[in-house]
Amino acid sequence: MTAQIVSAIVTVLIGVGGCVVYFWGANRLLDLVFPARGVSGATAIDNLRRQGYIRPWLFIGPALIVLSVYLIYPVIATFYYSFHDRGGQNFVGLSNYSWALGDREFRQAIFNNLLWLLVVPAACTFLGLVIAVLTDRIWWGTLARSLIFMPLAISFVGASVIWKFVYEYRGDGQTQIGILNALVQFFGGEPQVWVSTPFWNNFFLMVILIWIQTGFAMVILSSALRGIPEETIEAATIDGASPFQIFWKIMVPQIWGTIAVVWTTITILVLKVFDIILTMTNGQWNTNTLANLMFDWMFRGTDFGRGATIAIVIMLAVVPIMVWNIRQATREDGGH
Amino acid sequence: MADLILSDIRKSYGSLEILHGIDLDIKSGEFIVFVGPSGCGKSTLLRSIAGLEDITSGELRIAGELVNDVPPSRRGIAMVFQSYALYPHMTVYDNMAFGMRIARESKAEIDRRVRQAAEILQLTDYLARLPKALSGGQRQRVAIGRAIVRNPKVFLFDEPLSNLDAALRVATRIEIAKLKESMPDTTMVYVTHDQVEAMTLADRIVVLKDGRVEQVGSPMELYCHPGNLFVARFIGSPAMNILPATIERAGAPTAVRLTDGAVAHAPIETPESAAGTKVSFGVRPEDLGIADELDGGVLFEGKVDYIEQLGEVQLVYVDLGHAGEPLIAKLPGGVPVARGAVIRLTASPGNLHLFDGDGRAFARNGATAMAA
Amino acid sequence: MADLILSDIRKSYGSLEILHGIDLDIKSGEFIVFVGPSGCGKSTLLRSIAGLEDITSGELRIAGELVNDVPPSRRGIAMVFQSYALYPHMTVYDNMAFGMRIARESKAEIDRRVRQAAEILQLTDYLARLPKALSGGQRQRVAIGRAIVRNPKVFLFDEPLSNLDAALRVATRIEIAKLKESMPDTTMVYVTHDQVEAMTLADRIVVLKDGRVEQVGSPMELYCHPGNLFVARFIGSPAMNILPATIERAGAPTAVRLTDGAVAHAPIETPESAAGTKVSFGVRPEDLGIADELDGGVLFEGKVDYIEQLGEVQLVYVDLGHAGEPLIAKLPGGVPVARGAVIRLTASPGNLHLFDGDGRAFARNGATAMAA
Amino acid sequence: MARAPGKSFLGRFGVHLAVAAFVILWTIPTLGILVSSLREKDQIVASGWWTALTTSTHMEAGRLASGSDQVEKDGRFLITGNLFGAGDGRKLTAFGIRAQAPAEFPAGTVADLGKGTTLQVNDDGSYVMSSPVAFEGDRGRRVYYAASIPPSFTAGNYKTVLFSEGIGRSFINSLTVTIPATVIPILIATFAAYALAWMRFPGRALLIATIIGLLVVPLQMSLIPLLKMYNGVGAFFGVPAKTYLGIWLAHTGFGLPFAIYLLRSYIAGLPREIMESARIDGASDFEIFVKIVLPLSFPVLASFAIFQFLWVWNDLLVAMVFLRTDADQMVLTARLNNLLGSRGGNWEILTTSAFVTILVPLAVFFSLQRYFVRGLLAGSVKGG
Amino acid sequence: ELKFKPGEDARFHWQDFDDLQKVDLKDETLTIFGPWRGEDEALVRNVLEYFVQATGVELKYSSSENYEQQIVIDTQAGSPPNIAILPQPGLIQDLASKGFLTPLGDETAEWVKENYGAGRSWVDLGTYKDKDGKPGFYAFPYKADVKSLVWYSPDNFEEAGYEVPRTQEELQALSDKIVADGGKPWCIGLGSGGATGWPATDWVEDIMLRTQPPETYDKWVTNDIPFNDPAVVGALDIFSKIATDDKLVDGGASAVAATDFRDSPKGLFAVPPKCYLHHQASFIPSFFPEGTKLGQDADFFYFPPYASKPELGNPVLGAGTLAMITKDSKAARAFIDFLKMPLAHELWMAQGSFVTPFKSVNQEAYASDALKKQGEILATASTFRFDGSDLMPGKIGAGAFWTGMIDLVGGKPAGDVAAEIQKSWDAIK
Ligand SMILES: Nc1ncnc2c1ncn2[C@@H]1O[C@H](COP(=O)(O)OP(=O)(O)OP(=O)(O)O)[C@@H](O)[C@H]1O
Ligand SMILES: Nc1ncnc2c1ncn2[C@@H]1O[C@H](COP(=O)(O)OP(=O)(O)OP(=O)(O)O)[C@@H](O)[C@H]1O
Ligand SMILES: [Mg+2]
Ligand SMILES: [Mg+2]
Repeated sequence: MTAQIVSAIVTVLIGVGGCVVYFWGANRLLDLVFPARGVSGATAIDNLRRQGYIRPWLFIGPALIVLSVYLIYPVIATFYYSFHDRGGQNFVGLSNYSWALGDREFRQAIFNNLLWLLVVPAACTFLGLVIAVLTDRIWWGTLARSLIFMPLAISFVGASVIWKFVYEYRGDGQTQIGILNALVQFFGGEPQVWVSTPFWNNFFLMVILIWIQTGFAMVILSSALRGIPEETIEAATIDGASPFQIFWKIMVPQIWGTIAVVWTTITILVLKVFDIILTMTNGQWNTNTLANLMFDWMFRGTDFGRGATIAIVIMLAVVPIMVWNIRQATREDGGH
Repeated sequence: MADLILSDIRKSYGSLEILHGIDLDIKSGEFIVFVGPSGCGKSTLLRSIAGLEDITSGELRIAGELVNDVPPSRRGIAMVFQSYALYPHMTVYDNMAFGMRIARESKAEIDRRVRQAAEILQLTDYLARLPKALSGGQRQRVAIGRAIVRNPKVFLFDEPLSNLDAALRVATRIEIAKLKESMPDTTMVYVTHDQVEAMTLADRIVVLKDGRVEQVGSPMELYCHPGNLFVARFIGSPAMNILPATIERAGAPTAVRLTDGAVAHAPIETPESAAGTKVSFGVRPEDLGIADELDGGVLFEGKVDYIEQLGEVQLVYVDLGHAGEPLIAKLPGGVPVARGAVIRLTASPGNLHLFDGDGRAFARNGATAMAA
Repeated sequence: MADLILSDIRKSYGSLEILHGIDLDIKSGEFIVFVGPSGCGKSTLLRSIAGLEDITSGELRIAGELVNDVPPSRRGIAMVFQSYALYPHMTVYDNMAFGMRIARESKAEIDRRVRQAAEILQLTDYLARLPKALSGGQRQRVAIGRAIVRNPKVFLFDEPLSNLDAALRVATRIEIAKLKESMPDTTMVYVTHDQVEAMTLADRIVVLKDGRVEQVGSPMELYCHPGNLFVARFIGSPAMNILPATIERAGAPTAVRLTDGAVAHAPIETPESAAGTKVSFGVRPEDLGIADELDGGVLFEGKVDYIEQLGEVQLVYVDLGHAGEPLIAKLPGGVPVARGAVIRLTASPGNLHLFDGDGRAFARNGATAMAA
Repeated sequence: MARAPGKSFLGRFGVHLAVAAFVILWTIPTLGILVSSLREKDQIVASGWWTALTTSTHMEAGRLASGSDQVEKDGRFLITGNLFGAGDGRKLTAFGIRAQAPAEFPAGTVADLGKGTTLQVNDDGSYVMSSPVAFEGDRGRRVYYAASIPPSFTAGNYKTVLFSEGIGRSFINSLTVTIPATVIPILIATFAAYALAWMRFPGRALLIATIIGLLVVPLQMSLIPLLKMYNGVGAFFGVPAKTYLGIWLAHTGFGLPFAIYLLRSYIAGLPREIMESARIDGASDFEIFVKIVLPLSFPVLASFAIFQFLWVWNDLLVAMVFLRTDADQMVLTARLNNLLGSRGGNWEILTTSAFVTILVPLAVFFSLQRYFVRGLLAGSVKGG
Repeated sequence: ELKFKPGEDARFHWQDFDDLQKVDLKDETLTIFGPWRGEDEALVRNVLEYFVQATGVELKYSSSENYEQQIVIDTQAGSPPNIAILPQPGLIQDLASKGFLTPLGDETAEWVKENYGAGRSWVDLGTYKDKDGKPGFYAFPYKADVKSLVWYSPDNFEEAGYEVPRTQEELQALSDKIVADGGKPWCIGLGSGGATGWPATDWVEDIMLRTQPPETYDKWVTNDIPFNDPAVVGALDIFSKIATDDKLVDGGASAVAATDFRDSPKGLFAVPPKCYLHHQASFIPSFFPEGTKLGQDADFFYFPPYASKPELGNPVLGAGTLAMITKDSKAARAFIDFLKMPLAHELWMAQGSFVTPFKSVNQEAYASDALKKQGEILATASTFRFDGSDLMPGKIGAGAFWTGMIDLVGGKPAGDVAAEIQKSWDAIK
């Protein structure tokens, strides 16, 4: 065991150390190749300029390489597959796309995805924000946050078990082991099969993701909240603003950037979500989403062409967010 | 009606006590200025009044009501922060309008008052800008504007003018004075480093040092009758010259002998017991004059060390020969003095100050002093 | 050797031009002070010199070298920011030591210099604190300390003293003056709102207005010979009184008639063509005196509107009867004036100023004026 | 320290109440599996977990000893025994001999089974069945009874999970995967984020947008091309395709877009004057990054670290694809997963392993919480 | 550690072990990827251990919750295991058609035909078309499940005086009697998380085999007759009549889709019983309450044929896992050969939860009577048919069919359901 631990530690050190060495070394090297200290003024300035051209790339270089290999290359492969047949061997033109347009399941998935996109990011961000603010200054805030964070730490499989015990349905008159139905029964209602109630079952599934992701929003937003200059809140207090007004008019606008980040991230996550659907309903009872459909075609239908086509559709859905973010980034530039 | 009563206010950060029991009685409608060295606790005291800091002990009453636990928004105050505390996401206009919007004033009224304040503070051109696109002084003006558009019972200003240029400073100072005049019932508490501001605006000045009140009084009182050495040196610029001396004859007037032998007669009453004790002798630079021009005898004689020309006046630094700080004299700009030349200075007896070994001023027969 | 040459520097934010072509020639070792109303572009100009803002056009040379594209760190400058810009996660000590650590100075040297600066700025007790536990003035001192521990060719100060109390301000000002003296080759560029600072520290003062240079000159030059109305009003506090007048007789001296009939003779040369034109007549408050005490005839007569007591002097606001701002006179504190009483004022001809319709000063026969 | 907005008692009380409500709502489902993980396998699906905390009455069936155990006494044949095991906390309240009437007789009464056969079952589960004729058959008679069951919990599930073979090794493997897979992306992303926020170079905005776009790439799409590439690289260099390095980089790649996106937005918001000041102090970009940006970004680094740690820790798919499945490299999730039956009905294992795996991320969360400092930037600049 | 000491227990063909020892695989590695996890994994490892001990091979077995996903990824990416063992013929067909499988050869096919009960059916099951459309034998059946079983509690039957039915008609009568007695005949649970619906497919397939000739079944599975053929719709209808009748199922129709298939048999053992009958495959006892003894507390009977259709004989629906070579090697071949030895089967039979159609195994090796009985059902089957949904393309058999079943129990008419499934099928052609 000790040997294993030692070898694990060595492995970890090599991994992390290698990374540190790169950044430190590359910068060092740049300084050595184009020295700025201890050379004549003009050369130094020239060298500095050269450093200025190169250094950004040293900084983002590793990121770019990793991103290209691990994401861009697969995207290209996906793109390639989307024009090919199930095995990825024969070119089939746009037929996968035209199939998608005509497929009832695909349209259903798009509709559901829209529902998810409308509800989940908004709910997570809002709840996360509210909780972050409320827990910010109470003495047991850390504890409360940890409890709300906990769902995030539970694996999807664990989460699906948890929700099984929430939504579990037993026939009317039997002992309910799902707490929701137990409550319904307790208040004299009739137990429901939550996951198969048409249309609304989407929302019951969303609840799960909201339950998980609120912790995510909360963590990020609560670190942002702490960056708000205290004085602005004090000033608003003196201006007579109520806690609500301070929240909406002073705090929220100041962390707007972070809210946007959280919102964007969860939106994208929603586009990709399939674990919940897969484990809870596998898209049955009209709860399918694009990502699950993609998964289905990839690994159940083993049709790479169609799977890839759906993946491309998912990726296209993010274009508006990208455009919006480009705008945002260029605007920041002006302000700086 | 908003009088402020502070009784034994203490404030600690952790184990570090910053305010050591402040007692203060501010009458409704008074204009109070806090002065004191940097870090003495002015901002802390102001923030405690505002309710932004929990006071560690003591009682704070506004309009008779104990407000220790009343939230800032319910204390009826407006405040200008030393660090501005502008809302970074709001335009100048919105920054100023915020408080009134919260109070649900009518649109028209808000607009009227914001524009009026912007006019006064020369911010009209910047109303649509965000704080980050403003210069330091402009930001400060927005902070002031934000306070004056509101209609509080108590105004709190923390160094509101420190980033403004002289002209604007005078103008704003006058505006604040006018504001005060137009609301005789509004109490104002004002922190400043600027002597002129303190002198011109204050009904009463509170001098703080290391979290304690040193003296409270009207500007003239503090200037003419500083209660102790600290206040004497703190009020007036350049500071009062302080020299060691020995009481030669106690009583009224008192005769003191300076280190270099000159004897000064001050219309100050000292107890008999004080005779022979070491005291501090003080004279303000502006009360000094060239000896032969004035009636009194020569009090100081020394070599001119350095001259600072300030236009209408000049500051003359005189080396009295013995170790210690140079004596500073403020002489009219026209008086010809040359660096290195010997200069003889004197002052009228009414302008002399005496402090005992603990730095406390000897009581002076006020009236005589003023007349002299 | 670090002279600074600015040629036609322009700076725009988007479409908004802030600096409209600044030309300036700062000699190595000079102490230059920028003054100007809030928002006129002082900070922007300073930041452009530092290299923190890309100038939109123009050339900036430090020690002869074109530095438009040189990064700030290579310009050999130290800067005190108007907004402090302290490193929030470092103690006061580390804040000050940071630059030297980057420059790989020895530990001992760093310690020595930091402690020395802390001593000067009275920060020794706070060396281990984080910025957030400091008062406004203390923060500002840290910002100054950070600049003075380094050893740059050019010092840039953006209102370094605005949050300090009078005593500390004087002390720090003197420290800066000493610092300057101890490094005769170091160029200093200093932005301030404080007249006294500008007057006492500057070798030359640059007056800016709306992104343009109005006048450059030594303090006395600006005080005595303001080049135009703006400078005249801007330098000196309270500002120079400006009154409409008509030239009655051109030439040298010039006779001007004021609105209420009084005629003043100023030793100023005006071209013949100016006769009969409307001009602005200026006189500084401190140059005014009670008429019967001084030799000249009565220039102004009016009712005392308001008196500001400043201790050794008093500001008397005189209502001249016709519309317009009141005339301000700075009289010795002892002169008995009463609110509401009629007062007659005059000034010596050498202290009178005349500006043409565009606000430009008429050339004065300098020597005569000074002598008079 | 300034106070919370709204200082009145009611205001503060309301806050506590609201937080408590959220916490309860959020915790109930989790509490459900926590309780479930402490229950017996059969109990989990038999009754709601909330009833586990109280004594409940259950209808159960038991089997009496078979005829081979009978003794003859006073001319009657007796079968005696106890329906409950030793040390069982259950109490029998009633019993019956037909499934349709399982609680026909109160405990202790003698039930007549006809033909002279009687059965008496006491509340401690002990029974006596007696008959004038010998019992036949080797299948014991079935009896039904109502038992009141005190709250009963078991640590057995945890024992099963925690002492399963190789779990310690897998724990170390998981850490070996997770720590670098958390630290490396942080390093790479922070540098990139700084460059994207504060350095000028052509194509910056486009890069930012691309990175956001890459957030959406579905993991499942990447696996095949990547594994293909790994195999190719492995074959080319004659090294194994499945290595720790490989999975670190894979997790790094998948985590990077979010890391860069999050960090950039934070770093771009740092006060510009601080950077300028450092620049004037002569600090290079590298120094500014290390000495100013990194320390000031702690809160956001901590948040990202928490998430990345979580994802990697809980990941099964990527580990299964990029790591071998032998003991050397099998991660904790995979190990726990293997405890599940092929048809995945082992709720007790699922619930228990959910809690076993949650502990490390929670510890990470707790320890990183303290970097969520308030007012990190306080006192640095004035204005705003 | 070997579970049964070689040579000691007469139930086993120890000769095989000796033969195996002649195969030398000392420097070989063999990676096997299988569906068994948890308890099953322990069992299979025990079997594999003999192979390791005898041949000296280095063997790595692994499984995963998402093994379908993983095998696709691994084969596609070019790093498959040597042997993959999968329960889905549909998936295997796909792998074969993409050329990822190595044919096992005609002699193996022949061997299976000879040695397995209903051997032809098993050979057909393991035969798939390769990349070029050429059929070959790829998948070797190892470990079977019998699906045509109905589980019940002998005690409950005894108490209520019910008899095990021998025909569908008797079953119908029994069901009516139970209803008349105030009980519910069936426990049906289709819930299975993402796979919800599959238990119903077994019902339908079993009914198909009892109402239609096996050829029709085969055509149905390959879609040579449409899904909405009256033959299929008829079967759907029979099932839907049971599942949607509140009187016939525990919890009522709405509970059918919602109840987890793993929880549903527990109704048999409730006090008082919630139901008396449960149709499920041979694996289900692992979900019976702890302590339930097979044969004593629970038993099963063969889902009976219709007396009115004697020509159909005793059809058996089953499933099983199939081993294939995904990366050829000497060890992989040797492993397939190992599976041809009775010992490989007996070792697992003796540990329980294993049924095999291999005729040469010693039936005494079965761990229980129940298993032995299942083995008999399998061996005496007149027709054996593999689970149809597993034979259909994944998108249908593990998709549209499931969804359709949920719609069906939700009350949608059988015809509509069938048409809907057929539409999906058309879409993937
Ligand atoms: N980012 C910006 N965008 C647009 N305008 C700006 C920006 N920053 C400053 N300005 C404007 O530029 C002008 C000059 O600003 P600057 O900070 O140089 O003034 P300043 O002379 O230093 O004033 P102060 O004495 O008040 O600090 C001001 O009018 C200000 O509003
Ligand atoms: N959070 C804190 N923790 C510890 N000490 C603090 C804290 N905030 C302020 N102080 C200390 O309290 C003292 C009083 O601070 P305060 O801000 O009231 O001074 P001030 O009189 O307003 O000074 P200035 O004129 O420089 O603004 C200072 O010495 C300061 O260092
Ligand atoms: Mg302060
Ligand atoms: Mg400025």
